[in-house]
Amino acid sequence: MENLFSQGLPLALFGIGVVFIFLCLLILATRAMSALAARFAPAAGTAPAETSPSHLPPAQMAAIIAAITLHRARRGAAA
Amino acid sequence: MENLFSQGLPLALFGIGVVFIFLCLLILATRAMSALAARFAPAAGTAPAETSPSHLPPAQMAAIIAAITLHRARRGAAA
Amino acid sequence: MENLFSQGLPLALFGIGVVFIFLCLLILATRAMSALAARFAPAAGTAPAETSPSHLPPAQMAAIIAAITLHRARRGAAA
Amino acid sequence: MEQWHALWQGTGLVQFEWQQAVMLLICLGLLYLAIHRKFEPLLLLPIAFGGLLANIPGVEIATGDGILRQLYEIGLATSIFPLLIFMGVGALTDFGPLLANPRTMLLGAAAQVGIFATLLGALLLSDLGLFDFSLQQAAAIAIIGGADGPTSLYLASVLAPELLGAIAIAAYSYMALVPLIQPPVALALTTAKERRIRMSGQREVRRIEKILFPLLLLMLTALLVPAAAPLLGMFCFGNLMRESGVVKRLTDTAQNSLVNIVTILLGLAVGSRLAADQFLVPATLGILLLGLFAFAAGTAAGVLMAKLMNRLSRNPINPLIGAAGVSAVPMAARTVHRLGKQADPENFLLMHAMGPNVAGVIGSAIAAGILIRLAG
Amino acid sequence: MEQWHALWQGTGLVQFEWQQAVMLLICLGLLYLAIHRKFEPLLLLPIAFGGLLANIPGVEIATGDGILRQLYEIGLATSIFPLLIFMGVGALTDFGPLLANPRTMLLGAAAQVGIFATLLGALLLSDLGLFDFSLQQAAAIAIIGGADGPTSLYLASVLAPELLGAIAIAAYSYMALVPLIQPPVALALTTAKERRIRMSGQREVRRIEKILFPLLLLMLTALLVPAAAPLLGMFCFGNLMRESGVVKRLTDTAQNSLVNIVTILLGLAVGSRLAADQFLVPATLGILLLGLFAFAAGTAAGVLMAKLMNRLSRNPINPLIGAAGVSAVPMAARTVHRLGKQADPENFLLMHAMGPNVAGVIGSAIAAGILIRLAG
Amino acid sequence: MEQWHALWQGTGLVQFEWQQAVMLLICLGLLYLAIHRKFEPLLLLPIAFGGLLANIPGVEIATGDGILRQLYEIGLATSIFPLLIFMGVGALTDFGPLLANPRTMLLGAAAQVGIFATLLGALLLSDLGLFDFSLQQAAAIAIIGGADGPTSLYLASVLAPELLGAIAIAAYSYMALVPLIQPPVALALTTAKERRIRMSGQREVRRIEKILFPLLLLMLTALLVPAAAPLLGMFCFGNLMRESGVVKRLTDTAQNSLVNIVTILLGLAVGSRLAADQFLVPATLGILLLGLFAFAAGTAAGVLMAKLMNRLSRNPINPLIGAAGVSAVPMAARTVHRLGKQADPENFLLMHAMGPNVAGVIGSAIAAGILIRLAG
Ligand code: NA
Ligand code: NA
Ligand code: NA
Repeated sequence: MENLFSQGLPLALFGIGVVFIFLCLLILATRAMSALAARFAPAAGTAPAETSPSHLPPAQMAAIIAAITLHRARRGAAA
Repeated sequence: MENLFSQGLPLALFGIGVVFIFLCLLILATRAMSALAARFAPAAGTAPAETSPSHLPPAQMAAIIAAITLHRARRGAAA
Repeated sequence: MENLFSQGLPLALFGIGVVFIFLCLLILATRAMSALAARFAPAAGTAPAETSPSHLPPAQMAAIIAAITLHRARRGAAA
Repeated sequence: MEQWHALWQGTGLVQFEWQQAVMLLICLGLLYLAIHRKFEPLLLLPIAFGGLLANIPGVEIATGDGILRQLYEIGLATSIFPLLIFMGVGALTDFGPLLANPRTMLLGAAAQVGIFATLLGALLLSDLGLFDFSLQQAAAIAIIGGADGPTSLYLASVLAPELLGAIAIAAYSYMALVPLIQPPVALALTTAKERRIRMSGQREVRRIEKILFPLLLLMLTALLVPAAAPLLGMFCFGNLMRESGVVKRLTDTAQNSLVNIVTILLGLAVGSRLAADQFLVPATLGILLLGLFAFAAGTAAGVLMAKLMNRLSRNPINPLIGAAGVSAVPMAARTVHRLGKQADPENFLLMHAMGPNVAGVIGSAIAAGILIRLAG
Repeated sequence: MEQWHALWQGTGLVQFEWQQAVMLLICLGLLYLAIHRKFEPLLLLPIAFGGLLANIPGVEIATGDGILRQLYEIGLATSIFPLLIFMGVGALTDFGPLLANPRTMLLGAAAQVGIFATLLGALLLSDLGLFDFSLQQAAAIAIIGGADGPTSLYLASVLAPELLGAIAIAAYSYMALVPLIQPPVALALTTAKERRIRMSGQREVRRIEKILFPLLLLMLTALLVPAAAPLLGMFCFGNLMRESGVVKRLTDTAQNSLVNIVTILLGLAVGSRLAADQFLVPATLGILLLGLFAFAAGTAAGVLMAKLMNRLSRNPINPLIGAAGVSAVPMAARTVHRLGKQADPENFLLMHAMGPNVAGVIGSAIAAGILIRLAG
Repeated sequence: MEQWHALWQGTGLVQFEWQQAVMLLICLGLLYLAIHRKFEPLLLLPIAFGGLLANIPGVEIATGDGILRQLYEIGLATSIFPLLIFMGVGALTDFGPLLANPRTMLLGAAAQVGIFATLLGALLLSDLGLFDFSLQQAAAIAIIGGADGPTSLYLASVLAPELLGAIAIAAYSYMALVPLIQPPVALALTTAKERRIRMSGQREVRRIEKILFPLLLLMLTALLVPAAAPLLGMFCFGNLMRESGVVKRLTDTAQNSLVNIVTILLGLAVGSRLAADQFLVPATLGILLLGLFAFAAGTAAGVLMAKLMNRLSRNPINPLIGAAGVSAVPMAARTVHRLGKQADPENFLLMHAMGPNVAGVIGSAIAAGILIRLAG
């Protein structure tokens, strides 16, 4: 029986069609969103790289190092 | 029918009463505990801030930094 | 009735016997594996200590410190 | 063409009902508050996003075998998630300020008046026919006045799971609004002179006191209000891990990865209760009104108790710190600190407000136990 | 002596069947690829080790009350594990390159041709009598062409759990093989001149765009393909946590401990489906063949779409980046980058390829939703 | 007044029975040992705290729908928690010292004599009518001699869940007491001259050996004692993740957040078995006695085997390291090291003791498999 392929063909065409429609609409929506963002949030600046996957962000790192240095300096003064 | 409020009134008075009784007893118990602690563990000192939520406690941090410094010093000496 | 102990005795002897047989075979298999490894992977070198349980391996640590130092140096130059 | 019709029928475009559209807007509004206004984002962001997912028609997410429904059944219907969060809160709590000044526990007790006043308020609204809250529901709503997220979720999951969504929204929103809700109440009930009262430095607390306190608290709970023992037990467990100092790797996990994982899953599970048919009901309006009343009443009771204590004691306390008794850790303590600084720029109330603040956590957990016992 | 006999009967020596021995060898081979060749080791190592455990005779591990079976029931039969992984992937995804150049989404759409071509291929093989795939099974196999692990596992768990083992092996193996599979296809369909096309720098993207995009994507999904909402919903949730910047501790957990824990458990659960009686079937061979075809077809469609876009637009794009539309993040983008450098050492395509790369993730999730809706 | 009566009836004051009070004291004692004496605090602290919660009357915590009961059902009744912990232990284990000197595995085998001697001891006590242990129970008690927490919990959960609380307390307490239990036994069986035997440095072990060893161990287990495959399989999986070096983020999670989360939940779940009606039974006394005997017997057997090996080999080993064969990683190895230093301040046995130490983990897992097979 050959009806699986013939059953699937419209499904496949339909499927890829919906994928294209979806992503085309997403392109339009994204462009509209970006345009609105540029108009209403002009000073917002670019996204900072603040979601680094590292456990210790550099700022926190620097703070810790500063704290240790201070701690040592105090110890040194006391010694 | 108004019996929900009249049903709830003693419950509410009772409830706030128990909360007060509980916390008053907790005050007394805490004071007794602190007094006993002061008598029987006089030299124990204050609680060190050793449960910091940071991933790397300063001590470990200092150890790591010291290790790296040492490692570099050795490398430098070898180079 | 004393049949629990007499029921268990052969079980115990058997059990410790299997443990010994298993670990003796494991010794032989391990030696064979090590010999094969020495023959077929001579240049592989020793296992690096790369699975340290620390959150920040020294290398990454060093990299972060270097990055901060650089960042500060740049800032200093800009100031 | 058949597929096009089937898919068209499957789209949200066809299936959306206006209630779901309203809920999507509400959830987007909550996301705005969480992200832009930083309203308790750790919980409100997952809850609101869960709410978005729960209102998408044509697919099982918060119903049937959907993931949010499963998370709800796994963690909320069983009360496991709120209790694990409470353990994490315990591991993050420092009882030092409370141990240095135990009498401030009275402020944590007084602020729970908000809970019981709200209970009566809810019952009154039912008697008046404005709403139709049962005693269980009224109790679950009242606990919003405890200003403590996990306690509210726990009690709601036990007494009134059908109201869980609205109660969670009210509890976390009003906690975020503490800097707006508390000042007018606290200012109205205090004079400028009272607000300028300075409090002396706190004594240092021994490690052994910090270790024994959670055990003492658990034992007292076991003796007097065992119904509060699941909540306070998990809380004390987290705190003992922290203060014992011998299980640092467990403490670190309880404070970080464990509590974060559970927060994500809990938030989504709570969000599943924001489906339109459950949330867009008159009761939600009542819950929001009563929750606001509860926060205000608790704040007032805390401040008035502080003033009463000043009448009876020679060692004066700044009545503002009574407002911190509602919990809302650490937002209420910070609000108190800010009000104190407005009255006198050199007045530092933060540490003094932390005592009643954590006492409020204990007080509302005890209140939850009582409500379970008597209304459950 | 009785014990010796009982234990002897209990040993693997007696109970092993040749199929199990073959599976052990296959799993050891997969471990070799994962460890020595670094074939997607994060998934293939746990899957292959789970496969070893699943083929040990004489003990319940992947069956009955065994731990792998329980993990399967907890996390795969419920679809919870793939969805949580997808949340983590969302938290690790940067939509910046896509937002800078939205039209590259078309490449992410085109590459999904591989999915639907494979669907037809699987049905054709069934019609020819070579294999016996149902429509559901063909759909689950076809999604391998999406080149996205969690999406494949999710669809397989919904439509054809009996094929889950083979589909997972094919999906992750071919993702690892992307540097071998894609170049011949991409080179055959492009001229050297095309491959030398340079693309200009990307504009910087605002934070607000990155925050709004996951919400936009979710809303469009809810309107048009709600069946894809569980997948894309969790993905957008992870991404919104990341981009909102207000829940860093949750983002960190979603990117690290949560996704790692689920990866370990998911890998073992998938491994439970490598038991000989499920894996050593003719269907597996068909799945491996069709999976390879799917990757090649998707690559070809992406490249051809890029060439078509160049015909219709004045602003040319390097057709190689069409190959990145299959997903396989970030392997496909890196492969594209490498091919670009071979044609012109100063051509940097990596960032430009990341746009279609993440668009491919969206495209295959949408395709999965359609397949669930129409074949489910 | 009615409420006062209801609450009064609900208080622990009324409901406490003396057995529960005794259990609370025992659990407080265990907390003292865990916190002040640092007796295996990672497990004993959660277990003892769980025990406190389990003995609070008037509320469901370890019974009904209580959280400890649910954790027990989720993780212990299913054996999932001990197996996940064992995976984490595998990820933390370095087989290097064992691979450098494989013959020390014999010491890890010999020390398991303690397990089987204890099995006979338990059966003898039953025959004498002093206790009433079934064969299953005797086997679960005997494994305490394996000095390995997860193995003991796993076997108890499979063979005798009703004894799980007492077995866990005995296993972890005696592991903590290894520095007190082992020295008298080891000193009695060795001469000062033997204890001064120095052992030469170990050869360096190749990475490939460390990668292949867990696979070898698993294959041998599958062939000979498949009943041990769940335990050793998870252990080898953790170790392979570690040694492969290609899944560092998974290894890190398995060593840290995953094992810590499971430890917390497992500890509470075990604590649920310390309810007075289960723990205050004669069997507990027998378990504590037999557990002590098991540790002593295992230590003796390990030391004697080392002496026997010295008779048969030219390359002498310090017989103290035989004591490390009981496992109790790394406590036993450290104890051996300390005894060696007492005999000769320049004798460094730590690394040499790690070989039998980890071999003891393998040995007791094999013994557990045999006991499941023959007594299960
Ligand atoms: Na409160
Ligand atoms: Na894709
Ligand atoms: Na052992």
